[in-house]
Amino acid sequence: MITESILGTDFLIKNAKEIQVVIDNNAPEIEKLDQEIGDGDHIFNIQRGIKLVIELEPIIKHLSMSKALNQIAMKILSGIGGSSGALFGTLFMTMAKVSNIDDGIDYKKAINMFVDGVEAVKQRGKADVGEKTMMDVLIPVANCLKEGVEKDIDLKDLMRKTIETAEKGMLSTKNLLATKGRASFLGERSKGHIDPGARSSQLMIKTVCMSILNT
Amino acid sequence: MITESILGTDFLIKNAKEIQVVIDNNAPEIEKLDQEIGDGDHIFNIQRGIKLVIELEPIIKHLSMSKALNQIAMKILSGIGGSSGALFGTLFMTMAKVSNIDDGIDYKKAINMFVDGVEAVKQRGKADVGEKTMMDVLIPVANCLKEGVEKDIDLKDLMRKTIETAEKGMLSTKNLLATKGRASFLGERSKGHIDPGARSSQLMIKTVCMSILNT
Amino acid sequence: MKKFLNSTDDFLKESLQGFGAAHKDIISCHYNPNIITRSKATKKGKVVIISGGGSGHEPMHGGFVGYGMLDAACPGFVFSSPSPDQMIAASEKVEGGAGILFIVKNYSGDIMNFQMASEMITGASETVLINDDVAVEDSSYTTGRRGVAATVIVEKIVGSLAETGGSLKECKILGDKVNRNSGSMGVAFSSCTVPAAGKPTFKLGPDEMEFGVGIHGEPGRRRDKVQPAQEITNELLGAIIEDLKLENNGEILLFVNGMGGTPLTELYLLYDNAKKTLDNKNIKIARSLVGNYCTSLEMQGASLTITKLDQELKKHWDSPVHTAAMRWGL
Amino acid sequence: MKKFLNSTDDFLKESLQGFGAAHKDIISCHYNPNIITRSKATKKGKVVIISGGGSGHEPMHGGFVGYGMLDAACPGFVFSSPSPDQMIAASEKVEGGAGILFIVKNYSGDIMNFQMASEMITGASETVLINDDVAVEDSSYTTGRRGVAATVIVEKIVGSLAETGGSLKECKILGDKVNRNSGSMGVAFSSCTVPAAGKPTFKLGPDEMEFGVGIHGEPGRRRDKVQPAQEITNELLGAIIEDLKLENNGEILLFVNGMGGTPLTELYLLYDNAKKTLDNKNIKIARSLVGNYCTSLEMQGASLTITKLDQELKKHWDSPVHTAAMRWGL
Ligand SMILES: Nc1ncnc2c1ncn2[C@@H]1O[C@H](COP(=O)(O)OP(=O)(O)O)[C@@H](O)[C@H]1O
Ligand SMILES: Nc1ncnc2c1ncn2[C@@H]1O[C@H](COP(=O)(O)OP(=O)(O)O)[C@@H](O)[C@H]1O
Ligand SMILES: [Mg+2]
Ligand SMILES: [Mg+2]
Ligand SMILES: [Mg+2]
Ligand SMILES: [Mg+2]
Repeated sequence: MITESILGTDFLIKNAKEIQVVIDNNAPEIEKLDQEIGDGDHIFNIQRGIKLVIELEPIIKHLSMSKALNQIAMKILSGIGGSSGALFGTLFMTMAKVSNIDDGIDYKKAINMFVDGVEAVKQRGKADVGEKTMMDVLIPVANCLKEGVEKDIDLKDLMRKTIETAEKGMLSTKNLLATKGRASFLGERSKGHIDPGARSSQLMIKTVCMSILNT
Repeated sequence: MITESILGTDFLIKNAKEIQVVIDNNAPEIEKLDQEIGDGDHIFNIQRGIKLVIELEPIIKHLSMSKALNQIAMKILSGIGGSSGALFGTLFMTMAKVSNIDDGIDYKKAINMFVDGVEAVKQRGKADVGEKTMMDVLIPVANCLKEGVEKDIDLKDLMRKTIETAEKGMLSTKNLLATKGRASFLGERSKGHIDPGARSSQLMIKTVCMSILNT
Repeated sequence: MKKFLNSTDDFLKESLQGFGAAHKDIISCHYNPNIITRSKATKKGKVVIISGGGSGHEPMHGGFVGYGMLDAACPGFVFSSPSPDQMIAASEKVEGGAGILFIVKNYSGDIMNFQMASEMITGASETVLINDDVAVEDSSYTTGRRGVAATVIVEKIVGSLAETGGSLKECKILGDKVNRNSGSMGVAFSSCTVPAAGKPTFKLGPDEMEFGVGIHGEPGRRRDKVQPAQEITNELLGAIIEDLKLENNGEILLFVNGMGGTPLTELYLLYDNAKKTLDNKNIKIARSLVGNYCTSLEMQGASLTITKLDQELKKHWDSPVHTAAMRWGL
Repeated sequence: MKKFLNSTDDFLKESLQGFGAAHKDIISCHYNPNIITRSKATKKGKVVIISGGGSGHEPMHGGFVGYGMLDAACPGFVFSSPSPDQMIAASEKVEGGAGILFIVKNYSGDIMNFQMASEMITGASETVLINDDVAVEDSSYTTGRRGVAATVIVEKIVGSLAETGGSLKECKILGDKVNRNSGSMGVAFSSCTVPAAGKPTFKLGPDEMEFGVGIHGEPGRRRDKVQPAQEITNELLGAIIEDLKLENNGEILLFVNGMGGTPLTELYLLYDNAKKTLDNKNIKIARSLVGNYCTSLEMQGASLTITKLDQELKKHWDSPVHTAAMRWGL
């Protein structure tokens, strides 16, 4: 079911463009979240990153998957800065390194790449579930996808489940006490606000899942 | 009529105290005037000066008139700063220098002292009538008093006439173009506002005249 | 938002260009990636000191590049950590063959980006992590405390050691020591406005202050009514003194730092008030620094930093320095 | 009003105390009357340079007292000229036997108070009157133009001549020349608040600026919508260049001065924009100064100053100076 080889660099660009629309639509909310418990730049970091990735289109459409992902990773890393630059840069850098991805990518392999990527992000940021960061979205989503592959769940069902998982993870950050990232400096005052990185990650994951659901 | 010898240092202190009340009552207006065409400090300069003069009471009540006036002049000069410090300081310094004032002062001599003082202020500031400064009050008032003495007008009538003259002078500054003082930097924009120094001078003169009227 | 700029996109570039042109005798600005290096090449065998962080804290760090202090600075976007390629480019440009010391303020973004850079460069490197902000509770299982104004002190002192032949290891040890010896805390009377955001990061009432504010406008310990300067000073010093366990008769450096929008007169008034408090406690101010050195854009506010001094620290504080924002003895 | 202070009455005193304590190696503060002198005695035969003016423009003038610049400064109350007794006390404290040069900004209050002081002191004295603000029309039958940021440049250059043995007459001539060679103009994005007043001197709409503002918040040429930095720069420079009749290929000093509440990044951006305009006109920036030197409390805004240079001026600009706010070569 999730084994057809269908994912090329056009998939990356198409999703980046859709993500751009969704992020722009939710920009005021994300901005506010990082102003409440961070330094207010998260939305600009994310928007700048997406724009830079989309601008890569003419270059990466002729590249192999590993090279394309690496270009994206470098662009994110150098173009965003801040926590999200390092974290999302690590995500893509790791995905680029997964073996044999230039031989064609099916959904199963794509999920493995993402799972590896999230593991690297976890190492980079040293944050786990429950610390009020994007990891509260990324780790549950990675687990959900891994389980889906193991249990060979129907792709569309898995996407729906993933959307739910991401949303739940995002919402869970609201009442958590931040122990990692800039929000941790607030101590108890960090409670009661959704983590901006969790919100942006959830929106991006939802967008990709929706786009798969709609194909 | 205006020749009885009645003016001692107690007259100075009494008037200073009455002036303090009047200036305090009109402080917001004076402050606003200097904010509009100056730098906003005129009221504080004047208030500080009056306070310092009143504080001199224990010292000057035992002094001769010339010494008392000199003390007041030095206090004003050193305690106020700004244009008004130099101008009012000059006024009192000059009055202190008028000859024979320690032999007793009647209203005629007092008026001569004031007239000499205003002339010195005019020299110091190099401003004449029509330049939108306190001189638009001081010069007409000095002229009015001088004329009163020459024509031997009744003291109370002269006081009433002086109050009117001061008020007219003060109001005249409204439509003048400032050519001296800080307001001159505004050029045409100085028009339409009463000069703060003219207003404070007019109020002080009115207070002294009223106090003479009420004796 | 009222700022001198032409477009928020070009803000940083134009500002760096101006900085580069105004101080071309001391520093050079390079673009894509953005780095600021000394205008003179590193002398062989010198440990190079590289710092960096989000922009918006000027003169930190670019204003501290020059003889006796930093070899290079990596300015990120406003309040965003620089990216690894900046640190990599900087390390290539100023390499002296004796290793690189990174001075990094303790923020997740900065740590991660500097870490990635360290992993990617070939030569030896060490990192001094600055976490002097006593407003935030310290804890090893969280991110810990923020790095704020003590960064300036660390950069000056370690810069001096590197200039006078200190090894990478010695520089790392001294940097950690200065950081350990330092505590800071600040208060804000107004927010700042990140150019890209176009509106204030937070809002304070007309009589409110943010006590223990961070240098990006992060909330502090609490929001409170504005207090007289002496009371603010006492509370800031109290927290710092407790944290540093300052003893009677100890010598310190007192650093009164403006957040960008507070005039010097008020900073000197705070210095006066702090001196009164310290005099009472028999704590001796042996060295002083007063001014806007570690700012938060145009924020109104100030922070106090105390660094415990000994002979070594005093020597390196006094040594000549020639940067755009700090200069003496040269 | 949010300020670091304990009472508006003690504001100036406590601030001076802090200034005196923080820089006791360079200056000494004296009280009643308030004056700031160098901590070292004047060497015999040196012309002494004394400046002063209302407080609120810090670091001007106290921050410029020290080797190579001023011998003493007389700080008045905030935005109020100092009084003659301050100048008299200062001239007695720093007398060197070769006369006194007063540097006075062209405001009625300052002129009258300095004049009274000159009349009261016994020794020889001269006065250099600064009137560089091209925002205000010049005219001999009015007060003329305001003295603003060029004061800093005059104090540096004349200070150097006095330090290196210039006579009273030579200092007076050079001071007048620097003033004549200088033009300035500023713009404000926000008002300032005089402590004693407790509320802003003027009000600007959220998108308004005051073009040609004075350093006490006096209104300027006009109120206008905020413009992009490059346009503001062009208009400021246009007025200055026209006034100074700058020729192609002339060498100048470009001074970007902050009003107190504007961050360095924006000042450097203005420098960049000004450089572009001057490059286009073939006017060469031979020397630069960027920073908050002649401020208006916490006002947000900036001014540009241009001084035409020649060999003599460059030499005295470059010579060593050691003050709290300006230091090089020492
Ligand atoms: N150590 C970490 N591990 C995982 N995610 C983190 C970590 N630190 C911060 N984040 C995420 O980064 C987000 C903030 O990103 P951003 O605003 O771009 O960077 P910065 O915090 O440097 O300003 C937070 O909302 C949080 O989700
Ligand atoms: N040259 C002058 N001659 C006479 N009066 C003057 C002169 N310059 C200023 N003034 C008066 O001084 C007043 C302002 O005084 P004040 O605010 O105390 O001083 P400053 O202008 O120095 O701030 C003006 O309103 C004006 O009446
Ligand atoms: Mg952020
Ligand atoms: Mg005034
Ligand atoms: Mg950030
Ligand atoms: Mg004044």
